[in-house]
Amino acid sequence: MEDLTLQEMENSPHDSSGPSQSRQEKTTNELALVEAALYVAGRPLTLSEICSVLKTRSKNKTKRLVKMLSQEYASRNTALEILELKDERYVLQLKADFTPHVRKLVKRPLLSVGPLKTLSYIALRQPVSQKRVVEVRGRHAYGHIKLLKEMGLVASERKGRSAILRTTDYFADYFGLSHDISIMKKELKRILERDKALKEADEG
Amino acid sequence: MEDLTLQEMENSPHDSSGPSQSRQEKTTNELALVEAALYVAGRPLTLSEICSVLKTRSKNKTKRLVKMLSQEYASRNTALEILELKDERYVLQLKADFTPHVRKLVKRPLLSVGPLKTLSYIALRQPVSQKRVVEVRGRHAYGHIKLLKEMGLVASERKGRSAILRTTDYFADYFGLSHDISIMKKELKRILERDKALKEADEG
Amino acid sequence: MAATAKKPFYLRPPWNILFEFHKLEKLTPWNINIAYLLTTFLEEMEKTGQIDFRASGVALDSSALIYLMKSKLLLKLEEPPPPPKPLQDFLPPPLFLPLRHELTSTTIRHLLEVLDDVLKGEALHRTEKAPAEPILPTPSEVLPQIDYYLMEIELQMDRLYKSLTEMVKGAGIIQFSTLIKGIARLEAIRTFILLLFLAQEERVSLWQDEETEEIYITVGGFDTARNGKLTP
Repeated sequence: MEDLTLQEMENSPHDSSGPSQSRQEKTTNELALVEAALYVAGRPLTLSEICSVLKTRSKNKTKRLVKMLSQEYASRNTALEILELKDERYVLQLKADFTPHVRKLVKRPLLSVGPLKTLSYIALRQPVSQKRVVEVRGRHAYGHIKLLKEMGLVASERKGRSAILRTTDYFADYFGLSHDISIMKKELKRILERDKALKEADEG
Repeated sequence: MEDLTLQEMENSPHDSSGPSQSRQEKTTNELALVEAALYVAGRPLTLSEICSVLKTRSKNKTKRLVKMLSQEYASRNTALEILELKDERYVLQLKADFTPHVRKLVKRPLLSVGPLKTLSYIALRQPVSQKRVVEVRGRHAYGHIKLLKEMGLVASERKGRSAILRTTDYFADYFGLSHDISIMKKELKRILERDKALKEADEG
Repeated sequence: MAATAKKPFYLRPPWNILFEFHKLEKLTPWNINIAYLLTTFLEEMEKTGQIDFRASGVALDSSALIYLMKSKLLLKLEEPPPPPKPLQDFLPPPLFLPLRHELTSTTIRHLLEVLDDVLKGEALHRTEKAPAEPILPTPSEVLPQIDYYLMEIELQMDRLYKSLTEMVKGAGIIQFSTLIKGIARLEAIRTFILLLFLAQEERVSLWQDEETEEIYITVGGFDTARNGKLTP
């Protein structure tokens, strides 16, 4: 229904057959909006997030646009690709083959050391109370937690009088970890132990 | 030598003088490498930086490739643009028109409107005393100035008992503006007018 | 003179302020000492023997109203003073920085490298206990000097109910004045409160004669008024 209305809207109100030029222009603009969203987010976006940028409620329409854009990217043979992840999430990213060639240009860390420490603690101990994080990390952790929440890496939920912290799907996506917290924690511990063993072997 | 080969390829794809298919493939790959470099850097890259990614010493070749890519972007009517800044530097960024629509998706701690207004005031009135900025923008401007200095967008120098503020070269580079303050101010006015018009169009 | 003498004490100053709302509006709430008014009101009531629960209710309601007026005033006073007017100058619109995607260099390895450090810090603190239920302070901390009588209200209610059952045997009904005959004023008030609790649980029914102001008590859901016996 909504699609229909939208299509009607796209057509000139004066002409029922519709000047295809303006329709095409509108689609071009919508594709560019999807591209803009994926580009600046730099992370997988859900269909609803893209819908909100397009100011539409039609998930079908949005899905169609993302697929069109994704095909366009594929046909251009560019360094970038638009992938569909599970749960109808989409990401614009550099094709893996190109990473080694341009890695040296990447200089900015995601976070400075302080907030990164706080993040790593939350990741390993989640779900963990804010109070506990502050106990272990010190009072400056309040600022870190605020930043981590603003960046969408950590989410908090109130439980009685305390806030319980956990990492977000964005965090998992960024580090390539499982969205399932118990699996994620196991993955983290495994890497941690392997690193430790490697380090000891190196030192021994 | 290398430049010549490339030109031949571009001008006469059907020319039987060489295996044009593989040459074209090479160019496509090189264009993708430039794109990859600009995409991951998120900042203006110098010609030499792009050269190093392409593993070539020929600045002319690199320049031509960047220009080709930039034209391709322009012709595609995308949300992204590749701009040439001063001193042969190039940047890939979102076209300003799209900013208002996708700002909310950016997870990096961006400057909020308050500090951006203070930045805008400093940029247009520079060199300007900190006292004056606080008088005009209110006491919260102290925090803004601290933040802008931390981000390297604004620098201050002491002059007697007051601090004089001005924007940095990094600021000029970020926006692709002239380092000459009087020229920069004219350019800024143009940008601000365009932003204003865009905002009005968006709200209207 | 004679008319004034008949008026209940609380319609005289200073207590009249609690019963004449139109006067309240003309006064500054800060000038009203609620604690003083209520204490003297109760003292006076005890002294004159004019125990009137409706008057007490109105007095309580008015005190709450005055308290509310004071709080509102307090909130008004707490509003920050308007900020000094900024200097007039052309204020350009915010300068939005161009949005550029930038790959960040932090990897999972970095995350785990710093974790080692953090875990050392954690060892200094004992492990987090399972989120325990908040420990509530004992009632004596929260409610100083609470009447032991009130703590045992259920017990008292049962006691009163038992004696009422005894008293209404035969007649099925008893007057409040009979019930409190010969007992101290405070005890009378407590008995009345217990009756209200019992009535709420529908263990007794209460009915007041509008003319004599006598309160009639029946035990159980037996509604005398509806049976026509005491219909006014």
